[in-house]
Amino acid sequence: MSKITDKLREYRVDGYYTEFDYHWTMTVDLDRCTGCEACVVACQAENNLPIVGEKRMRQGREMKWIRVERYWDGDYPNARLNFIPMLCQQCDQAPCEIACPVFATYHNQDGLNAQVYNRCIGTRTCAVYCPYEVRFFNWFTYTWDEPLEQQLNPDVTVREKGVMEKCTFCIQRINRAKDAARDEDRRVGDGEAQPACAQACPTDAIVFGDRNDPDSAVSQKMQDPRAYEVLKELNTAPSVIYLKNARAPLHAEKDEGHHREEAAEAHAAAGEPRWADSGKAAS
Amino acid sequence: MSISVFEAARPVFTGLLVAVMVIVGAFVGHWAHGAWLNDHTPVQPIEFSHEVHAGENEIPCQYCHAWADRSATAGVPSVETCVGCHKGLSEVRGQPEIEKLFGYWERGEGIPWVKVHDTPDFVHFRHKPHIRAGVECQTCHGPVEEMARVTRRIDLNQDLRMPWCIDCHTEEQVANGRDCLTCHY
Amino acid sequence: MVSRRDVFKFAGAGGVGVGAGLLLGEVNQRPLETLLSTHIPPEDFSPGLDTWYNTLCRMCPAGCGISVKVREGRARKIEGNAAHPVNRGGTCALGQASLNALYNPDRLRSPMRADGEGGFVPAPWDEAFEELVSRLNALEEFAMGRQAWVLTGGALSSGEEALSRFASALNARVLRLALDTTAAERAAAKAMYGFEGLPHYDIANADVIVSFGADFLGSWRSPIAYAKAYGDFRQGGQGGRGYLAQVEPRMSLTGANADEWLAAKPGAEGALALALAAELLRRGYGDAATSAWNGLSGAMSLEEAARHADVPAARVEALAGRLAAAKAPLALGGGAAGAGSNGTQALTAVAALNRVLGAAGGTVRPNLAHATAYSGLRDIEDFAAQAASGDVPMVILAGVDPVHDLPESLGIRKALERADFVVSLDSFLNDSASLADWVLATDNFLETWGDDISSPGAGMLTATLQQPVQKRLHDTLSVTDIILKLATRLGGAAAEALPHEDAQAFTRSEWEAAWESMGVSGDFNARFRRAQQDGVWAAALAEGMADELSPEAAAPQPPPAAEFAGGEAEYPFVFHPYATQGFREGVGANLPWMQELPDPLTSVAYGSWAEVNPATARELGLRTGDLVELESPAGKVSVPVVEYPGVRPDVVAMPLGHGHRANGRYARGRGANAASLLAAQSDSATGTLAWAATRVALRALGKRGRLIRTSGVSRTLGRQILGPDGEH
Amino acid sequence: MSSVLRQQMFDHGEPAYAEVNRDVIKALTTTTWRYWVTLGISAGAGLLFFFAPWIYQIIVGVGAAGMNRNAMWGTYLSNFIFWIGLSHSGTLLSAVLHITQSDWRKSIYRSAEAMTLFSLMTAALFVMVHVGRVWFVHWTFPVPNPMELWPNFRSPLMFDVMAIMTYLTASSVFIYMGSLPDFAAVRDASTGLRRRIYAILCFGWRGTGHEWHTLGWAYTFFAVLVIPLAVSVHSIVSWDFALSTVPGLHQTIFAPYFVCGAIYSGTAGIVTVMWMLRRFMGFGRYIGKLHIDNLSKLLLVLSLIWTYINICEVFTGWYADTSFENEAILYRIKDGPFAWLYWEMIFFCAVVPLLLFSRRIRQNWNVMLVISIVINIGMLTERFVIVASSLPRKFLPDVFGVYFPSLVEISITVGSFAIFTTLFLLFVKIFPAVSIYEVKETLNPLRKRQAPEQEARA
Repeated sequence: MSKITDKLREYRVDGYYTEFDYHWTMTVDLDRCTGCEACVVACQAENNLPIVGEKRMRQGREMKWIRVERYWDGDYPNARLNFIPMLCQQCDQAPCEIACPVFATYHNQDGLNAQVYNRCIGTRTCAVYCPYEVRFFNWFTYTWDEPLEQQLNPDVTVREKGVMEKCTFCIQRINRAKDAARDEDRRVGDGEAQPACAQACPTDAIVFGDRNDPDSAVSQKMQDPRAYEVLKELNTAPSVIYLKNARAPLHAEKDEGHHREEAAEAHAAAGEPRWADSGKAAS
Repeated sequence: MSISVFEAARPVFTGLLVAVMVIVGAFVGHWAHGAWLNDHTPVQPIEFSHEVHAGENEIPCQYCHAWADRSATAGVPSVETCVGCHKGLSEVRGQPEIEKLFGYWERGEGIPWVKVHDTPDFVHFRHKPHIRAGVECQTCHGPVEEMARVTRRIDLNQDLRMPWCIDCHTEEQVANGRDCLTCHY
Repeated sequence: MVSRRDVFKFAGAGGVGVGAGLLLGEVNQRPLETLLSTHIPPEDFSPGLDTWYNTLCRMCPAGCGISVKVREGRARKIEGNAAHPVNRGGTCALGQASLNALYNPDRLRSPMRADGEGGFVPAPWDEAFEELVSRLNALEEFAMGRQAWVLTGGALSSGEEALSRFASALNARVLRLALDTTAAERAAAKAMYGFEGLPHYDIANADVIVSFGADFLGSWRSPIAYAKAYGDFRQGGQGGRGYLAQVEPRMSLTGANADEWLAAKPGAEGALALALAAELLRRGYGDAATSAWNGLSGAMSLEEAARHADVPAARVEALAGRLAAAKAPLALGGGAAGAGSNGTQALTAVAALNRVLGAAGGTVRPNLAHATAYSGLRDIEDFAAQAASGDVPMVILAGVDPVHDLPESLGIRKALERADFVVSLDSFLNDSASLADWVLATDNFLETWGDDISSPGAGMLTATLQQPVQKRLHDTLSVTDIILKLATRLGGAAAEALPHEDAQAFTRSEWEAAWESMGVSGDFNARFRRAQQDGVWAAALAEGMADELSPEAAAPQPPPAAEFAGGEAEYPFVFHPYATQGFREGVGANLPWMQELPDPLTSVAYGSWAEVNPATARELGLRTGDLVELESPAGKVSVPVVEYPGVRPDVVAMPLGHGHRANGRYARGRGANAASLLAAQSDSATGTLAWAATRVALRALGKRGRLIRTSGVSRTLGRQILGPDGEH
Repeated sequence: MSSVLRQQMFDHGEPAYAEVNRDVIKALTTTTWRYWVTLGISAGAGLLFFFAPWIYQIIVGVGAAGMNRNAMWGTYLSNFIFWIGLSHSGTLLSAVLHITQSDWRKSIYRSAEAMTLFSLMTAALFVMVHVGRVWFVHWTFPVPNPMELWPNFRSPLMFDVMAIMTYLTASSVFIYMGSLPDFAAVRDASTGLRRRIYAILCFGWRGTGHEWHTLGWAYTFFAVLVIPLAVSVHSIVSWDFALSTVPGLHQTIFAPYFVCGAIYSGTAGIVTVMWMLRRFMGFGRYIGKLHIDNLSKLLLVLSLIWTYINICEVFTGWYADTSFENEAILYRIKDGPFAWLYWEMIFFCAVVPLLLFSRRIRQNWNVMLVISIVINIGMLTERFVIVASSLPRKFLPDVFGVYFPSLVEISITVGSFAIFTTLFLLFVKIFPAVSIYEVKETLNPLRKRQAPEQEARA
């Protein structure tokens, strides 16, 4: 017995879940974000996301590691649309990590929520547990119409059917930056590792860097009073920090009944399948 | 009316033994396949001898596999690299294998070498950090300079499988060397 | 104990096991892969390492600089060129997706000849050139005054220059086609700033912006340059957070990001702008020039204009107050506001507002690049009429798809059908190319040479060099290559005008000439190589290089009431077509990434839709996804509706760029073409197409349409998603 | 045991000892063509409806099912829970009744335990059907390996694997151990190959006092062991849901809710199976009024508990008054496309069982068959409703969706019943479906010696 406990102790690393080498963090300034979705396509290009096709889109099987969510506020003529890019929040207390029976998803020493495709057996529990719904399942082995496959990024695995995938904060770019830094025997500098979405963002709404470095751009951005975490009440300790849109409240004709009306609208939409014929289309 | 339990259970024991034999046999078969039947020594389009080039002539590995210390892949030399030397080596001209090389050269084609050491697509092995950390090429590829035709020696590197990587990373205490994301992404 | 039979059993079992093991090993064996060596590696070839080339994005006319990641000889990823002054490292979704065009499975792989039965067969280039040369020679000898026509998209580039020279050598007429408001904007700039071209707007340094229909974050002019500036305008710019008010009948991407959206009636934007200008003048604004306008006597009062535009007067009043208090105000005009029958007058009113605000010379600055002059409606009608009378011997389509992109009512389809000989220079068998006799497969822009002068630019003179980043994927040539080869084979005037060998040589000679004319000194080769490395050559505007804004302008005339094609009784809704960033007029339709990208505002993917106000939908008994028929005096289409809270109840909006009849598997048959509804209405001042001046009727078809939306419920339902205090 | 109770236990009067042997063994030895046809149909249906679509799904990917980006779990998981639930009555009930020395269990417990076993196996099949890469499913077992890769012991799914394996092992041992004397009885009553087979199956049981003593001791030991195990298994299954943050699933009441529901559906399943045994296997004599009455009372109690927990569930959600919970409840019971299923489930599982207050209904086998099937339909939909109405609507309204099962899923669901039936049909031909020796324990000792015909002869 003592042998076993000794062995277990050997595996335990103090501070594994609290102190990270690098603590990769992203800030998304919603005041700058215009909802243009350049990040979405940049991600698709960088990470070999499949083209799922019209039929599977209708079945609700789109794959976008980062997406832009849209929320309406108010009604015509005082309507307003809000955008919020949603991607894997790389939570430090990730609900998905406890779920995976085979450790295909776990937390690593860079504060990243890792997803190991070749370990995944596809129970999809992590996706069910994820409150941000940013985990995507390979329902099929997706193929590219020849010669579209020639654009695939050789640094990223093409996933097969039956495995879960999600945003990696462009780990291939982080690894590359770390490689370069190691050659020069130094730490990765601010801005050297940039995920595809942050690189593409035309308004510089997305900023990426190491939170452990107090001088990094993200550390500075996180000090902003507008900073918040989405669904903070779930206590997931996300590594994606949003900066609230600073727009003034909508013109004030907002009455008491407004909220009820909104809810009614949501319920009306509820009865409606999101995908016209998802039931039959699947087979 | 009494029946010996051993007598009665005889078929059970026989059955169990048969099952054990099947399982043991399967392991033996799988091992044997890996050891002898798996093509560790594929026939290459040109009978290129590392023994001659790297062994006798002592050409450094990275003379031809020039990208090993810079890139994820070591790369195979271009036809031009081969021809560059062989143009001046009149003593071996006319040998059939050398003529094959010049055949490729004249047709302007690349040589379709068969991969000997290969990792699956979900493994992102990078040569650069290993070369820079001082790992000898032979550690993974075996004594290539002694091979007339390159072979993958399973006894040496366990068929380039993950336990072998892990062992080395553990021993050498590679920073985050056992993190899955080091190789799998 | 162990019998002989048992021994056999065990041996047999062992054998079976070994067999199974061998089989398992065989199944598990990785297939042998080959590693093809290069023959002679290019200098910059290094396996496993990225090579980056700076070049130019040609997906839209904005002219952003891009860096293309090339691995093992293939372009893999497109990123913004951080050194480029226009986009400063940013890219849009469409630019990223241009790889889909390069590797598109439906791209033409060789020249195609019409087989006379509606199909096309591949043919060698020599045959194509022979046919074209004989046709062109015949044209010279037997045309009897009939002219060939060249249809092009138009851009400030050397490729366009080659095309123009070629056309003039052939004495052909050139049509530059686009659904655009450039003409109106140029006219307005001429009238108010005394300046030829499109001014540069300094959004980053403005503090209050009022935009009349200009979707500068979506599709207007140079969205990435403006988005970069917008980021600074919002946060981290001068003097805190800027205020943006958007005046348009349908909330565009810019409207969605605005602090305030004023749902003005279509066609009333100009009157509103002018009323604001008058109000500000009344409040004592304006300089010497505008004080001569006598307070804009013809303008409506603010209240009247608000009523006319159907927006709350109090909010317009407040907006005037904001503008009056602003340090660096800016008014923008464009989009549908400039595409009505009174478009030019409306944009002139907006420019007048800038004058009154003192923005001219401040946030509105001159710009060296002269924008393309697009052809007016009269020219297009001319073309159609000549074709109808059988007087068009030859049409060259240089990378444009007017049959899809422009209104059906202009008669371009008929004209192409009637023309004697049509050749299309394109990468895809698009709607226009499928009417051609020959389709010459062209390079993707990542495979060839070229350049672009950014217009409206980034406040400085910016020329972007385009270079091939990889070998040609198929047996193709660039448009410029084709023109040059034709010129050489034709001889005569054409060969004289275009003696260059290929696109690279032509681009070099153009740059050499341009630098010489500008007096840029130094070694040309070194400088050109430098431009090739940087992807861009940019220079601050030197004194005297650009026309200054004129200090004076005549008082603007109040815009006339907007006229629409179709009676209000018969066609109760104003039709509002708009270009999205992803599709523009149709360029994004054959890119799978664009088809799969949900529309930023409605989250619709794969197909098009019509936007109606929820109240209107309720009135008509429509729900999102119901199929409706839209009918205008020019045509009809059926599309599913989307209830969109950001559109006026009397307006139906629809995105352009969908509904291709050809153009590859991703585009064909998806959605409906909004352009086919547009009537041939023209801008009263410039004579260009007024593409936002059509009325439509809307009829429910009682069926559900094929509508794919990626969003479920677009309300936060009180959840704290957008920030700690709920929605605000 | 009182004679009144004994009267109720046996429908046509008490059998003699020899009769018990004869009746039970006859069910094993005489096989009609009807049996073979039924077996053929059910096995064929299992292949056609379960394995064929499953193989198709393995080839194309789990996309063959109707699940999508939001609803990552669907009928496979709800069916898994249903079958696990169905397994909960047999062994548990048998063990509880054994410990409390309720004699009426003795004629029904073996079939009930068999039901446990087979529904567990069916449930395990659903795990395999559910996962994306079934060929790697062995990674969930803690097998030592040179890569030092272990399963994640924090994962509720890992708990599941452990719990199910333990429960399966314990249940198999329990049923097998209890069958040893009966296997010996069959051995003794048969000849030839059958005799050899049962000689093996009974481990050479000779019926010595020592053997009986050991069996009794071991049986009780296992009975005590199995009870907490059974309770823990469905608690653990409920944690698959409850440990998530999904509104509508993240409930502390889920463990008792699932255990109660499991026993409920299991008991209903026992009633169905008992009816079948009476009707088709001729065990009517051994499974009588007392059994159906007791089982019905149990059902009634469980239905009331189940109803109470359902009310609690909705109440706590409503009391929390967060947008998440409110929307989840409203979607489940009012707005969602499966709201009608919710009310169907309430009607079937909470309203219909109220009929059981009537003794006449309780003791009417045919009516009870209908009610038990109705309850199980209700419980099947309960699991479906929980999964299908919670997952598509979690936290971010923008990604709200809808889930509908595909043809493949429906077919596999249907096929699973065929597989269960097939297994059970095989069981009744291998195991004595009614415990011979334990039924004898309940008989009047005075009738011990003779079978009726012997009596008549005497």
